[in-house]
Amino acid sequence: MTNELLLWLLPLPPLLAFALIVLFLNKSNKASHTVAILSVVLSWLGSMVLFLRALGIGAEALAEHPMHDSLVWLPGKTSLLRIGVYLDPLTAVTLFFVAWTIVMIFVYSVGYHNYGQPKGDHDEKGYPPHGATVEEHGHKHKVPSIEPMYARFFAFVSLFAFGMYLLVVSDNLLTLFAGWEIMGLCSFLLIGFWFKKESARAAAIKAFMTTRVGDVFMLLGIAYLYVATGSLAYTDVFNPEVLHQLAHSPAPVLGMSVAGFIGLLLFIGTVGKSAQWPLHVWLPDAMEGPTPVSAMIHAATMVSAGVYLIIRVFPLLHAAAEVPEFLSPMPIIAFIGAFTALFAATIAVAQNDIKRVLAYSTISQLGYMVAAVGIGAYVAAAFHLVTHAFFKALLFLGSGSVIHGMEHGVLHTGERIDPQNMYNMGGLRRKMPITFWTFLIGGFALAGFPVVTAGFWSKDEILGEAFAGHHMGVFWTLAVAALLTAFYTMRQITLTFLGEPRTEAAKHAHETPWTMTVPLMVLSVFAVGYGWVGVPKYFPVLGGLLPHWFQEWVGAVFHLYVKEEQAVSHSLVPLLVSILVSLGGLALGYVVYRGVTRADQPDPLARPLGPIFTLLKNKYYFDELYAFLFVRPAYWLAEVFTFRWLDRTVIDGILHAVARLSWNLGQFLRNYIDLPLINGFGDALGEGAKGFGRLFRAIQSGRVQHYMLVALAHVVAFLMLVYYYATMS
Amino acid sequence: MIPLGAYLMVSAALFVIGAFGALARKSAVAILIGLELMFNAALLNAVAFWRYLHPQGFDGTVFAIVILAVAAAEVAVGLALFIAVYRRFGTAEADEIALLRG
Amino acid sequence: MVAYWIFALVSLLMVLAALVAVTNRNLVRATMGLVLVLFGNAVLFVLLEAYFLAVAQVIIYIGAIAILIVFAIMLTRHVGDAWGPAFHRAWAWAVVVAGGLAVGLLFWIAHWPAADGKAKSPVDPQYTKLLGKALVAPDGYVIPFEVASALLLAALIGAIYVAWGGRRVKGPYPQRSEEKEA
Amino acid sequence: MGAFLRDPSVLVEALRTLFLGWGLSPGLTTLLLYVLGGLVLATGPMLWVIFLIWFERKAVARFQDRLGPNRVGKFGLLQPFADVLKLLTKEDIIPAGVDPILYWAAPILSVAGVLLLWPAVPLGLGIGGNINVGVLYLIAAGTVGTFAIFLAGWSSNNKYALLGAMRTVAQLVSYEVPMVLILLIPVLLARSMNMQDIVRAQDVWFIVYVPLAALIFLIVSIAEIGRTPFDLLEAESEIIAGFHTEYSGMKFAMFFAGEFLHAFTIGILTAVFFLGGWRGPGAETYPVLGILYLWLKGFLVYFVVVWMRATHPRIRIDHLLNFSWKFLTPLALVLLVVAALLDKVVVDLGTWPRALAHLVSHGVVLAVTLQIVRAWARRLPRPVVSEPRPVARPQPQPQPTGTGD
Repeated sequence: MTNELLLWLLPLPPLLAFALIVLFLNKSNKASHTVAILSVVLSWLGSMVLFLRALGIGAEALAEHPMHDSLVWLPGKTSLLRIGVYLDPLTAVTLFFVAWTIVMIFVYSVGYHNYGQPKGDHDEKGYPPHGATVEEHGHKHKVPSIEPMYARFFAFVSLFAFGMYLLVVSDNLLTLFAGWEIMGLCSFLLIGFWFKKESARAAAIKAFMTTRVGDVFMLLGIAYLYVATGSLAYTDVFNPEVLHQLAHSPAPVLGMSVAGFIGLLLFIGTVGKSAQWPLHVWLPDAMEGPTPVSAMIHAATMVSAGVYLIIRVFPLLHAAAEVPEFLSPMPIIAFIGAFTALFAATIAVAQNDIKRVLAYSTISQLGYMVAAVGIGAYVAAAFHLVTHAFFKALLFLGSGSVIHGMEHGVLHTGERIDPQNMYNMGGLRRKMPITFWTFLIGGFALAGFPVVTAGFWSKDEILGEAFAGHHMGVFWTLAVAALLTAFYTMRQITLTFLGEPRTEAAKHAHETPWTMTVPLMVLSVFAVGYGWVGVPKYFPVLGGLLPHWFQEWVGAVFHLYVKEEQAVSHSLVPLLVSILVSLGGLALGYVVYRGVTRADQPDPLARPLGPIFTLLKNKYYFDELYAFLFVRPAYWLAEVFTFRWLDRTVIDGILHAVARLSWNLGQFLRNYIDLPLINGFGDALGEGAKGFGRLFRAIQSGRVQHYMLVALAHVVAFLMLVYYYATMS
Repeated sequence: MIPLGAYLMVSAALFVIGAFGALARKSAVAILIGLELMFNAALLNAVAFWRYLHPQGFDGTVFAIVILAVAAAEVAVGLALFIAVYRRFGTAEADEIALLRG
Repeated sequence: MVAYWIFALVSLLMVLAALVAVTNRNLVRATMGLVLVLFGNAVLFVLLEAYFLAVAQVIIYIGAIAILIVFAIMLTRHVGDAWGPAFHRAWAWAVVVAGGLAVGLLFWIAHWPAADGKAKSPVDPQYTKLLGKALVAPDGYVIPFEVASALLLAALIGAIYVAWGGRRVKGPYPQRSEEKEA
Repeated sequence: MGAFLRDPSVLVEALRTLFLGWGLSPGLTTLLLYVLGGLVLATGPMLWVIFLIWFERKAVARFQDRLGPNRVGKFGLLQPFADVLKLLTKEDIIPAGVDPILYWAAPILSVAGVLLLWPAVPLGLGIGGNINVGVLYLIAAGTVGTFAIFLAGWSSNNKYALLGAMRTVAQLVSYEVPMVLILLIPVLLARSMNMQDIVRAQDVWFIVYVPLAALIFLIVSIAEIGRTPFDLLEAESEIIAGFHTEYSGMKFAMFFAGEFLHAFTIGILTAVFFLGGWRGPGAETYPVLGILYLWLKGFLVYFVVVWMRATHPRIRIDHLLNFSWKFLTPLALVLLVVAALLDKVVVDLGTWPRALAHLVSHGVVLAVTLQIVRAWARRLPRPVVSEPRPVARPQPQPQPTGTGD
């Protein structure tokens, strides 16, 4: 098969699987997951073939002549709106991680939804499975039960995979947007998968509405781009001449160039999809969906799509930034990214829900990437995108495995505890060794554990670029965020896996079935190994030994637009800083949280002033020092400043003030204007309103022809107007 | 050769008559007939424009084919609705069916 | 010359038939008026050298759509009977709007410079063949074509679904909920 | 004369020069020639109908072991003329409450619908129809007949007529689907919609390529003209005479003639599509000979139609519709797809291998179809002629306990 044909076919199997499951196979769980997994394996196979072929072509050649094919979508007079497929090095690496994570998540979902378990005792559609009673060896006990909407899950998730593939292989922004919206729909459906839970419904709506805000701006950007250039295909739009022209014509607002303004609009789309401040609010709530969904949304696909988009339109942003007369969008992007990175990291420190910590961490890591794009380090951003996809998918799936194990324990013991709260866990490393080791690898990658993990290399590269480009504000913000990242990661690992079980449930937790552990193992290979393809040149010793593949590969894409910067003498400061913050954070996290032994114990950081005394008896003065020096401020920043003050007091305060104001206004109106009026002229007013109602009621006659008449009359009037102006002017 | 304007006039006449039918008739089927007349006017326009302005291209013809398909679909669905409405209300006079009346 | 006469005759017939189609109280006769218009349209297509479309017009419109309309009239008792006025009470408004439309359109056509234009070039004798190829060529019109077929399929299924179910409710109207309560 | 036999168009040219000699303008001459050609084409078949009527009556009579018309003229050959005379002199009854325009239009349309088919028919090499989209034209012209019948039924203001019309329309619309599908097979084999091209492509008759398609075409055509066994539109036991219940005199005769002509036209069309049309020895050199061949072949098929009429009972309405939708349409679709796929592969093999490949494919399709039909038929509930009715069964008598004798 030719490359182009393969590219065309790539998104189709999941779509087909979706259709098949929805239309025919939804009665059979086995057929549903078989078809779904088969479809994504097919897509995976195609992706791998394409990836290998792309490798064979080589970065330079592929960037010069990307695999590209297109069809007429709508024949128009001047420009042909075409749909097509496109594969350049950036697409290739994106396809690589998308294909792998999607397959892993699909396989994992089989285990997560308890395939092979009996039907639940009182499970119903729209609620998570509650467990089933089975009789074994003469006595009854509870085991997990199969998800009642098993087939539906696979249908949705297949559609989701289709959306992602469509987005990645499309050669223009319109189909990209189509894929983007399909994913938006699927994330809505999947977050609200257990639709009878109030919270899930709310979360689904919240996610949908919040991302919508970004999408509208993005659509505006796309429309503006189409108006400005007459095309949406990458090959047309990212033509140096077109870019030059766009960058030199002023946009009507904000003192920006057209390129910058379009870039900013598209970036707002990214802000929504990739959950950047201030549109980050939906992502933590999206944890209401099943865990594979969280992995899907927060790691492999949807949030990555935002960053993918912004890397994809990087030439536009770059061109805009090059022209000094106009305001550049880049600092805005850098600021939002860096701020989000720090802001989300501080929140993550104070969370107890295992998935919620990861959610905030995702926001923070996406902030890293966005900040990297904002300082012009798109290669570093892409690199972190890929490594993050792997280790965050791993972490989410790992957390799902933990929750699953805990649920098993909860069902067994009948305790009424939250299986997602880390304080209820502890000591799981012995119960769930595979989950533990893989989670450890993922966590270390997230924390940027030096040299061996992928996260280190990508994060280090971002820090290095920031330092080299003299973006010191970004650099230090990201460094602090990295420290916090390492800290909360270790906190999570410590609370979950280390120490002793703090509840009965944790004691009875189980390792999960192979369908869940195998994906974890596969992903952990990538979480470690993927970093080794992108070791920077200047890195001592290893830089010379290991390939510098990723930088060359992705770097080749935008070669045309971005002049290669002269080799800056890379200092070792960022390297040292990144090693320091990562190791420091990890150590800190471990040291602070290893003492948690009871489930109802308050967080060591949250200890109010009183119990400090009791703590003093403890021999960990070291803890206190750290707590005082770093942790408490960090916690304060997280809890008091960011959460209570910024979030609760300021943002909520404004909202409440508005609410109170309007309520008061309403009271005022009611008491001093409305009631007297009603007393005085109530009847007259009522009659008047009724009269008006009667009058206007005639408009809504419910008759088709009436509406048609009015519509046609307007059309006629409008046409006459148009004609009048067209001929007069 | 007949000027293009003559075709446009015929088409305009059909369109207006069809519009009047769609707006003024009582029976749902008659409204459909009016709509069909309007479709035909559009069709005639498309073909005439094709012939006079761009006879080498395919846009006009393809447009006409699409109009044909849409008209067929419209009639199929319209008549199905008509039959369903008739079954439900026992009448097919469009102005008597006003469930959405405000 | 002959073409002029044919055109004049046919278009006159079409306008008259269209008037019959929209004014005749008897639905079957109105449909016959419609059929005449459709047939006239096919003749005009022949004059325009769009032979394929002329034949397609006859097959689809007369062979399918008109028959379908007639069938629907037959399937619903009394609908085909001619009783009561053909127009609803507000028909005068329709006249006003349609008249406005007519004035606007005629004005527009009369003032349009290309309206008395002659055809730029003759039609390729192989046009139908080329059209057939263009309709299924990946770089031609295959997507509109397929979309149209998908639309037809959807309409077919939808029509069957809509016409299939639903039982007749006793009495002329279903009761509105508020009326029931009152 | 010899020139005419070789190239019949000399006749047209001669006429043209004649008219031009009279001082007519060229445009008018062309129009006149068209009108003249149309007249010939319309009159010829109509006259032929008279013979057909005689033939059919005679043939059916022989099938039924009767003599048939034998009084008027030699072998009763003049019987149709007598009939026409009788019909012409009958009183022209117009029932009350008919829709006058449509009532009159219907019989005219009925005949016109059949005659409209003729311009597309290639009568010989270079004679007759040479329409670019001929097959589509045929289908389009076929709709006129449907309308005629419907109008007749509706305008008669008679329940039975309306019922007959409804049945007819349902039947015709249903059978049009497999007909169109089947017609596409010769089109596909000839790579053209022009019927002249289709005939020219039949170095080997298409019936050899696709016998099943020919059979289906014949069946569907018989249904299209509403002949036995598909003559439900005039099932006298149920709906008197169907759509033409209220027609009498000459108007009835027009329906009658239209039906006979249609039957013969079907024969001609079958010949064109599947039996090589005008092809035959010497038909290329002397195109006029082609007309004869075509006539013979058409007449042969017509005889088969008459034969079927004489030997088959009428089928039930639900069977009729089911037969079309559930059997013929799927089968036609399958045949079309098979033919399309196969022809793509074997088109370059030469005439006979290609024909054989198609023939084999039809054998396979036939075998599979029969197997499916058999399997389906086995699952049908056996028709119960009469249920055992509950009768007052004698109560079980107490056993005699041996107290007797």
